[in-house]
Amino acid sequence: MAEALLEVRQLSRCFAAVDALKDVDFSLDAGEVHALIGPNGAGKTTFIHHVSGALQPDSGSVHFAGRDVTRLAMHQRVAAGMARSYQITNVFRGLTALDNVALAVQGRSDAGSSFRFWRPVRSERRLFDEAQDFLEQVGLADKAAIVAGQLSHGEQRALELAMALATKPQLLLLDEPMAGTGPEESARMVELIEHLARHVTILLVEHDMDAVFRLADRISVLVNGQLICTGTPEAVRNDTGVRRAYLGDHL
Amino acid sequence: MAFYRPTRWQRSLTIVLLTLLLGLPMLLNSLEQGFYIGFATRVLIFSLAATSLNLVLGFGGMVSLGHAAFFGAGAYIAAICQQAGLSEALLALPLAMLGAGLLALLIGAISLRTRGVYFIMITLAFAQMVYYLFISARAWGGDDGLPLSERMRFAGFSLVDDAALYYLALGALAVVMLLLGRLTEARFGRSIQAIRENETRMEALGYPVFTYRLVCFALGGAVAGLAGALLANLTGLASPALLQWTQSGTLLVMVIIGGVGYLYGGVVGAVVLLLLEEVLLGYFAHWHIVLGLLLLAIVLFAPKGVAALFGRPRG
Amino acid sequence: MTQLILEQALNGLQFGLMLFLLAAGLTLVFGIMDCINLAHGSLYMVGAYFVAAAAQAADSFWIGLGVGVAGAAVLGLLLELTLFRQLYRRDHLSQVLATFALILIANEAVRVIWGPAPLLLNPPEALAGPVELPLFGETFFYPAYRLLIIGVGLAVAGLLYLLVAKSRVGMWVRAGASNREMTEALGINVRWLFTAVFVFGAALCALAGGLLGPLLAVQVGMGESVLILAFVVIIIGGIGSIRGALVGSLIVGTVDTLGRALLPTLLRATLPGDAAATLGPALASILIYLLMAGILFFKPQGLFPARA
Amino acid sequence: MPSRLTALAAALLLAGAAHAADSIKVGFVSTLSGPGAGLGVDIRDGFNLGMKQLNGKLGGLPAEVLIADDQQSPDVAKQAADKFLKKDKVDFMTGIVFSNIMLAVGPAVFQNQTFYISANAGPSQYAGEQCNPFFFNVAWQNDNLHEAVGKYVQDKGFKNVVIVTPNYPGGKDAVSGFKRYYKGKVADEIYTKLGQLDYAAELAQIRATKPDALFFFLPGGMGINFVKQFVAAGLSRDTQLFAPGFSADEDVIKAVGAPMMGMFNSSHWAHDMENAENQRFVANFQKEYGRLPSLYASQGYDAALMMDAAVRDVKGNVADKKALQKALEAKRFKSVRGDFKFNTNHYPVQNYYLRVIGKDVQDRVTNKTMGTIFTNHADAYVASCKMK
Repeated sequence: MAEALLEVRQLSRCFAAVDALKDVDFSLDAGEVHALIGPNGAGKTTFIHHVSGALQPDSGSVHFAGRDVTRLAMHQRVAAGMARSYQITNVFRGLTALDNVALAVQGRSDAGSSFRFWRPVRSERRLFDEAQDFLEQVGLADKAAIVAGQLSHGEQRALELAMALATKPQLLLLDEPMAGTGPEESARMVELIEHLARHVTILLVEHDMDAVFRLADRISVLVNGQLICTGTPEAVRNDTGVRRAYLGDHL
Repeated sequence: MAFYRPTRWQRSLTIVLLTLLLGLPMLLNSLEQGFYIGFATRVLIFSLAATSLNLVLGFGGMVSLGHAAFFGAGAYIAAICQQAGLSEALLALPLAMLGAGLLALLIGAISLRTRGVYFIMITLAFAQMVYYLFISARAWGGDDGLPLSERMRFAGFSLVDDAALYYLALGALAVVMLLLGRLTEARFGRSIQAIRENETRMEALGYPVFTYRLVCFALGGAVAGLAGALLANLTGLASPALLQWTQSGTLLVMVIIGGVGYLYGGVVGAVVLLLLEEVLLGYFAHWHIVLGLLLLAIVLFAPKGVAALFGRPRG
Repeated sequence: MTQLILEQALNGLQFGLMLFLLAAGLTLVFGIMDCINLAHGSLYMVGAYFVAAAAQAADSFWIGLGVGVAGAAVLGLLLELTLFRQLYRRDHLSQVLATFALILIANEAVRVIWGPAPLLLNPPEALAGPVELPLFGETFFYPAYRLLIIGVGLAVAGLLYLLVAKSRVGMWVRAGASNREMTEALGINVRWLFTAVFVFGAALCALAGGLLGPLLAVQVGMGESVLILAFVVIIIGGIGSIRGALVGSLIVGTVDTLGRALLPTLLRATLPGDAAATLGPALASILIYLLMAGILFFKPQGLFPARA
Repeated sequence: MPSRLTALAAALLLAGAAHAADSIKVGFVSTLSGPGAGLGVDIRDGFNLGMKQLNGKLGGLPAEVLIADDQQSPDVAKQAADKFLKKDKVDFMTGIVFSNIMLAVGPAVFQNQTFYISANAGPSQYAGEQCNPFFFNVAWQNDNLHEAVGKYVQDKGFKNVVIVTPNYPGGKDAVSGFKRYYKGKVADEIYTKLGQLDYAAELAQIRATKPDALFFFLPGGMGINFVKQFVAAGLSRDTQLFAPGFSADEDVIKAVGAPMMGMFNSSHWAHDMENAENQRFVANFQKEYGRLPSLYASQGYDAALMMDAAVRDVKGNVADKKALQKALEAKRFKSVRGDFKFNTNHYPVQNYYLRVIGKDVQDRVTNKTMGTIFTNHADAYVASCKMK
């Protein structure tokens, strides 16, 4: 089986006597779209926080591209090739869409250090051209000059995706990209993720079952901080344990 | 928030002002008012100090209530250099900047681990610690501060004449404003402004947020050290009063009056405050009451400050 | 030697308890309203001036103290209703500027009303002398007035502890400190809770000002230096927690006093002459800041953080 | 907006340009707030009483006194002095209380060739190698009063003395002065912070060393608090208090009262001195301000008389610095403390008396002159002053 890009071993974390995550083992192969589903409060976002470095585990470890990144800060993991989007849209509302993505490009280690004090950024054409490409990839090419705060909710989700892509990640952590989007906006988002999946590995946390079953190569189910099963979409759909703990009897 | 962009006519206004200021000493001497050259130098120096705080507070988003520690440290380092026989400003000023910058690096490294109200109070407490350090060393003059026996020389030219020190201060302010103007529009400037707006998002884009803030804090400290060294030459005394937290409060007031996050916020704030003080002191001994009421009015009714009229943020 | 240690320990306790009177009000205003109040020192100063003026007018320390504390409470009420209600919603920068402006106004107003020279405030006649206690064979002298201060400090600490830990109002105060939004959601009239806390803080400041007046001097600007110590106390103790304020103030009080008293003699015994002379006072004065930095390194939220 | 600012500044300057040629301007910078305020206020009142008696004229010319409060900070004092020297172009300056402030302001005054008539601060530096033709002291050299107390404590045979003084130039002069004449054992030298008000820690230390005598030099509010706390701590029972005149004068007595009874101190002036000039001064001062004058007030008064005599001597031509210096050195005025003359370093050579605090005929707690410790006593630094 392809060498695992991301491996989480025995990850545990409790918040004041509440076991948010308990001995979670999880692995993600390069090129795969691996979905993580589970009822509200199962610990999905907490899990992503631990993978992205926003939170530190009580025990267990996180390995990325063969390296133990457990103790690395978030910005170091991003530099190592791991990018994330947020459950609640988190963009620079006062900046134009182009500036938002330009910041992401500027932050990349291969795009030169940002400790530059003399040359105005406006004169760095290459930076803005690259940012424009990423906007095109997410279908926001014509919205470059619009202030992010005035974009629609769906467009802001797409912008956040563009910013994550602009860091040229190997692994993309998507935290409920479809949250709060209307039917045709989520359809466009699914197409987008399908297109992205061709050249980046994706860990997808999502409630929208149609999107999950359409996009995911593999699915893991998290309930009360514990991973109860991992497998192909079909296997998970028929697994009795999942059915009882998560989907109830009607599925 | 948007990235700070100076308005079109701001550049031409600066050039006009600069030429006016170049002629000021001659004008003052012709009017036989030599005293006001020293006053003008004081305004230039406080503009420099307030601008250094504006870099930390306005662009870096860090509410530091201990900035006077670096301002005073610069003054003391200049006085100590002079006491040790080094009275060449070309060496002493960079030394003061280096010393104050390192002090800022040290205090920043600890303080920047905290956020919000804790950060405000810790910078306040550390500045008070620096105050006690300087006044308890008898070699540095204890409570009375450290006098400079005479003013330094700059590249051989004696600064004893007020106009000479005035031009040195004007030159220093002009250079710093030029560099700050470039910095805010360069990559570093955009990064710290973005960090000020949304720290977690920048961390998620791979920016080592702590390091950026620390560099910004240290740069602000270094420029404040330069202003302190110049002030020590003007007054001939590195006085402990410079290190007191009420001095940090005054610098903060200047930046807020002038306009937080505007390139000329520090300069305008210093000019307005010091001119107001000079004019009002003549007529109203308890002018601090007027200043206090003015500040309250600004907080309650005009939070954006005076300089908002100059560089409206673009977009 | 034991007498020296005992006397310095009592001095530390007295200084700590006075700091507690200041820190208690400050930490509640901070914890509940998340409002940084630089003018807390000015309340302490104005309170001391009220007490001194009233004591001179009524020619009695006790009446002066009562009138002074009441006056400061009224002033606190006025300030809270007019200015601080606007400030609670504002960002910390505006709070810093507005309260700094208050300091400027307070210092000048006091200079206008009572003049630049310090006011005279004598302790009550009965307590002017020392108290003699037989101890370890010799008689132990300790100023009676300072014992009074320790007594009042302990009484207020006890009262505050009961109020905050046991009473219903105290429960609201603690709830407000840990989560203000939730407290409002639970239908507690938070507006009046804020006012009550602010006024109570102002009264405590005046009490501290009045009690310390005879030991220090009732003069312009007396609030600024003690304000820093109050800040250090609530940083150490943890913002919003009365227990933190009490423990923090006792730590700062004893460490500062014992440091200032014993360190120079300690250093003189170990280091050569002049090094001890310069190092002693320097180390003593920055001792509490080193202590603060140390505590924060291990517990960034202070010893007893109200906000979990 | 900024263009209007520079216009405003220019207009302001023109207003200040006119400068009356034929009047005398005196720059009076003193400590009028903080713990040392009592001293500054007394010097100012004494000086103003002198001006009132000279009905506002110095040497026949109309005089203008500009007053500024230095808030006991060298920084503020320098700024005020700078403004008096450069903007108002004053002819004389006086009033500074503390030696650290005097040393900070001195250089600018001497460089500007303006005469400084010190009504209080007498730092050893300006008596010794840094003596300056433009500096005159009409009060004393800091060490003198301490020397007098040192001599008295030595004569009375005290063996184990503790010295308490603030950590500033005046304080260091006090210790060197006291030890110049007191040869016994000094149990401890305690340096407190200038402006410190709570002496609990120091008093506990003093109690541990059990001295038989305690010499303290703490001017103004500092002295008031120290004595009150010293008595409240019950130390006054077995330790005799000594102090120079300026820690045991009217300002401290008024605040502390009865506990000061029996305290010995030294001074070059006392309000019960018989000479006519002093009787008139004490009577007028009480009539004007309703309180007994302190020695600071007497020095402020003398400073005014001295300026008047010198200006009259040079017939108003204060521009001739050499002549004015000669006139000042000639000291053609009668001081309230009886006669004294200036030494080559412009410091006074005068008598120092012993005083004790007791009740006077009107049952007021005040100083009573007991005897003379030194006659025509010069300071110890004049040898190293090379002023011609």
